[in-house]
Amino acid sequence: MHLPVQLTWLIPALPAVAAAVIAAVPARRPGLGAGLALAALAGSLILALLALAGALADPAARLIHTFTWFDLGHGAIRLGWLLDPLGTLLAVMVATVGLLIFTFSLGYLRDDPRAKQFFCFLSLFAGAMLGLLLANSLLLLFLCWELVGLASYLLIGFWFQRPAAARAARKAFITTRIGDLGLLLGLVWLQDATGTLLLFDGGRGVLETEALGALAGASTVGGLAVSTAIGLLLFCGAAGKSGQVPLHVWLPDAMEGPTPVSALIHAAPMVAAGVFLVARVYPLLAADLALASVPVHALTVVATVGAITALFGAAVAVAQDDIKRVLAFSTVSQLGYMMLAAGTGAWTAAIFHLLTHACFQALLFLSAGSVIHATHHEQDIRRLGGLRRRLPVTCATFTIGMMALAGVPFLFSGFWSKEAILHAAHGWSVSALPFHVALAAVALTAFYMTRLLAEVFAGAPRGHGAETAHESPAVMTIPLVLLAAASIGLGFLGTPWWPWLQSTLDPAFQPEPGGAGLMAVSIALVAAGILAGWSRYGRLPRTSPEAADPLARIVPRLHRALAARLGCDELYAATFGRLCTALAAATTALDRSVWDGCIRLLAQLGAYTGLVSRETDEDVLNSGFNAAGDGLRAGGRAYSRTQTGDAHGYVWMLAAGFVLVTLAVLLGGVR
Amino acid sequence: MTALAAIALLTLAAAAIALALRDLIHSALLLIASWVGIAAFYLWAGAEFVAFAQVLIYVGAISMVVLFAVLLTRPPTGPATREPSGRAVPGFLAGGAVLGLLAGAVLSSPLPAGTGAAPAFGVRELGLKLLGPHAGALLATAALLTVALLGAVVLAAARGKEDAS
Amino acid sequence: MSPLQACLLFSSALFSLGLIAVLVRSNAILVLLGVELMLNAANLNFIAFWRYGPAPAEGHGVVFVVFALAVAAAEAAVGLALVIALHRHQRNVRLGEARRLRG
Amino acid sequence: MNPPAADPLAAGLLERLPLLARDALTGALPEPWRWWANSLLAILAIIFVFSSLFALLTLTERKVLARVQNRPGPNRAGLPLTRFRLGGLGQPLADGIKMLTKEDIVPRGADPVLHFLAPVVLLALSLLTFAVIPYGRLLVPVELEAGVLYFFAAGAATELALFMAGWASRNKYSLLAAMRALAQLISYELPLLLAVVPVVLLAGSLSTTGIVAAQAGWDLGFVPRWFILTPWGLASFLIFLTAALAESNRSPFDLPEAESELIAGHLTEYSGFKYALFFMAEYLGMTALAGLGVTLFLGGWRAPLPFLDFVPSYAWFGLKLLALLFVFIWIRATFPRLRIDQLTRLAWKFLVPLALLNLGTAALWALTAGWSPALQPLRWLGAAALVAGPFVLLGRGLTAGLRPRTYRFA
Repeated sequence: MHLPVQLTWLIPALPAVAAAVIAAVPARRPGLGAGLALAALAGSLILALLALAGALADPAARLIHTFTWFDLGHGAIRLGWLLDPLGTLLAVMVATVGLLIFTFSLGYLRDDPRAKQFFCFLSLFAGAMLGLLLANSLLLLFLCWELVGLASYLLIGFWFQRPAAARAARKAFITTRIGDLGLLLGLVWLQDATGTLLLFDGGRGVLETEALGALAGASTVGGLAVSTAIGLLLFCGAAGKSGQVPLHVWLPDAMEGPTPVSALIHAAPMVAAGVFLVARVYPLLAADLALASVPVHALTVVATVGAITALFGAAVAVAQDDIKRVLAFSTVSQLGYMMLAAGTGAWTAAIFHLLTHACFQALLFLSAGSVIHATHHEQDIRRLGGLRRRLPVTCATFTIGMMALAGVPFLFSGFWSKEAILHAAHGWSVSALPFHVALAAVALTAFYMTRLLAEVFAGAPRGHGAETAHESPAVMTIPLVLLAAASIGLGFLGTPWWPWLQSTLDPAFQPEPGGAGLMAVSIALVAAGILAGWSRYGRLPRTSPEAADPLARIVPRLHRALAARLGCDELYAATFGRLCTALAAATTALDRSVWDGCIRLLAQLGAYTGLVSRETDEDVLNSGFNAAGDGLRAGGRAYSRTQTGDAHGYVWMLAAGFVLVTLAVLLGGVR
Repeated sequence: MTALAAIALLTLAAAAIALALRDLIHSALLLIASWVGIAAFYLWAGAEFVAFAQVLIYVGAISMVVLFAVLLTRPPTGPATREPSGRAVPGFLAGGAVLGLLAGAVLSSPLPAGTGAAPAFGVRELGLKLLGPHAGALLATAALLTVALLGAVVLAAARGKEDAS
Repeated sequence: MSPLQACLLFSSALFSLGLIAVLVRSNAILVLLGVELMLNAANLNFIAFWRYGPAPAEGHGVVFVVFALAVAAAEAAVGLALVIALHRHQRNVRLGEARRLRG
Repeated sequence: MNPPAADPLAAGLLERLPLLARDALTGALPEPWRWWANSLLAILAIIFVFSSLFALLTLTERKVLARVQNRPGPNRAGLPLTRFRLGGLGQPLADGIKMLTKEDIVPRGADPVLHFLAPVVLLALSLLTFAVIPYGRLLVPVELEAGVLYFFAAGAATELALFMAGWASRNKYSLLAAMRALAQLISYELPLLLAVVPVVLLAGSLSTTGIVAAQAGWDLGFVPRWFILTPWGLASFLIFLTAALAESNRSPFDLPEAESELIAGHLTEYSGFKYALFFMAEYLGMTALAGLGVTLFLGGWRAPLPFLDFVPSYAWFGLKLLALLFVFIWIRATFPRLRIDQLTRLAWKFLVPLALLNLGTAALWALTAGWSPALQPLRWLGAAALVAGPFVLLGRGLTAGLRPRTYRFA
């Protein structure tokens, strides 16, 4: 049984409608809202599974359904749905992980009075995300993209009474908007260049040969191919959403939201949107590969940005003390990996890593959430410790997640997807640098994850929260266990010996031989990272919250720089922020002096005119009116004297009038 | 004609005496008698429904309201003060002038000469007229009556500060 | 003298009586009754013209009188309520003393 | 009398008997005189018949009340100057002689003219109402197109007589009673009229004979088509009965002459023959209202079953009238008197809304007259629900919050 493509709209519509309904249900019945959200998302999951089955039945065939949104002067704006393995696979992933996160939220937000709104926002987020994945039109995709941004803004700022949360929400919104500006410009240019925004339209879509050839053939400023320019603009949006380096600053701050939101945003759905966009428009990005004379290829930029992000995230994560912040930077790092993979041509590897990363990162975040929930919102790893006995289930699942993220060989999914990416980077013809950067990041990842695990679970409790911790309820641990299982199992979908996923996503995929040596290198690096981490943090657990970090003792200056996240925020504040302030000041000055002066001059003129007019009025015109008014008043006073208030008098007047009128009629000869 | 003369004479006499009497109750009762006379005139003219309606409304309803008003507004002590007679002569003069004018007009005007036969306009025809061409006016009258009823209640029931008794 | 003229004279006399009452009497109730009498005189005219008019089958006069009766009832109710209100304000119902509306 | 349009010869001999008797008396007179004589005869007949009925009614009332109160009642006076007592049948005669021979007292401060006029006007108006009631198939004193309106116009004027009586007596109890009577009569005039309007609506006529004609015929071959046998008709009849009790100052609505509160109300300063006239007018008014009720709701002079048609119609009318009068007496013997606030509340909060709703029900009934026989049960059920529902709801509202009164200091 397959989902007819005409009914694709149901998948995003179910959660979206649920969001609307939840907004309307009374706030004192949060259970109702949560149940609605869960039911709607479960329905979406079932439909997405059906759609996936339909897409997998013939991976090469793209099921599309387009419809007219509205008619415009020169033609109709058409939107559409697309069912292909890429979109449906991710839709299943989003729905599954989302369902688990929803379930987890049931326990996490049980006591929150605004839980209803939370589930409303979650449903809106899920609906928008699903729509984004299944759209066959860049315009529809953009609409959903912005809805996702709105929902993430609402979710990050869910605890808006905390100034930090409100600030983080604003930051996330504005930072991603910068990327979205590029995306929007790219869309406009694309529409202008090709006349359509449909991805696939029976040969006329923007991702099909005809349009791609035209785009790659034309050139624009600086010798760039049009396709390169548009691709880079689109990549701006992807970078903003996926937290690539210049625009990554919002991602760690988004930790201020409730932990399920962190999981939702960082692990699976939202940040995946950027990678998904790159994968989706990969043909466009890759259109200029055949051109030799262009200054830069779009994919080279993508790969470079990805490599920088991967290393940056891993390095900064080493020195963070907030459990969620460590995980956030690990997300940044992993997203860098994915971009690197896409940039080096292995977008299937990127999606593979996206899937596995979604599972283990969600697992890590939710486990962290479980820890935070159990320790009464203690997030500082220096105050945690010794939780392995108090939270056995969480400890086990967190360890599995950590191993998957670190790339512990063979059993864990992260290993295989990371291997695929390294393989692709190794084989990239343009430069070997990204490959080496990625290898360094692998070691760093193993190191900081070992540190995190040791700090949180090993040793003795170092704070009140950790001392009184107790395991979370089943509604929270069951999703953890399920995610842990997925973190292990998903990796076997894309091993070098059986690359099912890759060949499903890309029918032209050909596995490259000779990965064994590379695999050995990466295993060695992982082992080194873990050993280093264990020797520094696990062997001699921290004893008090105030004790200095071992790394800080060795390389204090580097540690300080890393802890300050290499000063990105400060840099932005010093540059862009200062620039904006200066611009605003300049504008104000302009306003005050120049424009105000003009307006004051005009006002003076007006006042003079008014003065002259008043003089004319009072001396010339008014005298006549005054005379008339005096006359009226006198007349009125005279007439009011006849109003004696005596009813009889009135009747007398009536009678007299009657007699007069009758006489007039009789004598006047009105016959 | 004799019947008409008798009716007119009785009615006018009742009205004239009513307006001359000092006792308000007697005046009111005599006026009611003159209303009955008018009803008799209607009956004589063949307007049966209007005649009974006149009795029902004037004798049955308005007279009650008048009598109530008289009883409620009686001066607290002693007989009614004398009418100021200064207005009497001009009043009668004016009334006479109006009567003269009207009579002159009636007698000098060319009046339509009807058949004189009793018109075939019974209750059924009246009902059809009322609910047919005049349905709007009927509704308006109903609204007017309702408003008047409410207004009368409000006016008569309003209790000001000065009403201490 | 035709019957119509007789009827009209009758109504004229009634009207004049009502007018005299309104002009001469100072008691508000009697003034009101005088007005009622004038109204009745008008009704009388309607019936007379209906009876001896050109189209008695149309029944305009009767219909008019029916409406006039309803309006008269309303008028009497409101008028007498006013009289009672007047009595409450000045302890008597002499019209000549009700001069608060003096301009 | 003016014979109705029906062919007198078609009726039986018994049916035509009154007309034959009249013609035997006046047949010899020339035409214009004969009309006058016939009218006079009818007036005399009405006065005679209903005066006798009044006399008998007073006796019946006393006897019935006595029976209800488990005592014999008047049983002494019989045929005068003989030993035949006839179960007290002579009591009315004795009463009449007593009344006529009593001194006629007029209080010093009273208004003598009005004091005299009040009972006369009252009796005259009461007698006037009898003119339009069809007593039999051929016995209609005056056929008026607006007969029902005439009845109420004449009835409305009785209030005036009551007021005159109360005012002219120059007695505070009398005046208070007159005011009470006016309030009561005006209050109950409305439900009385509103109860009649549905009948007029369904019969399509304001004339009493027309209304009786509208109740002709039989349902299922034997059920008479009287208006009381329809849901709205029953409701109308009950409202009419209640309002009629109040209009005729009968117990339980006899506040204007409540002996325990107002001595005897407007009758306080009356004695002798004037008192007798009041008494008579009251009973005549009650009888007239009962006659109107018979005409409007109980099919008038019509026989209750088809095969009983051979009995003269005026006999049926008389039987129904007596039955209704008996109900009046029965009610007087059963119910205690209402307080003035209960009285007005009953009228304005219960009877008037109910009558208005009933008017709507009747309108629906008229609109659904064309329904097929299969739908008739539905029509009946719907109308019954429309009648019973408001009755229950309004009744509940009327009695809400009312408990038996407890007198702390009594």
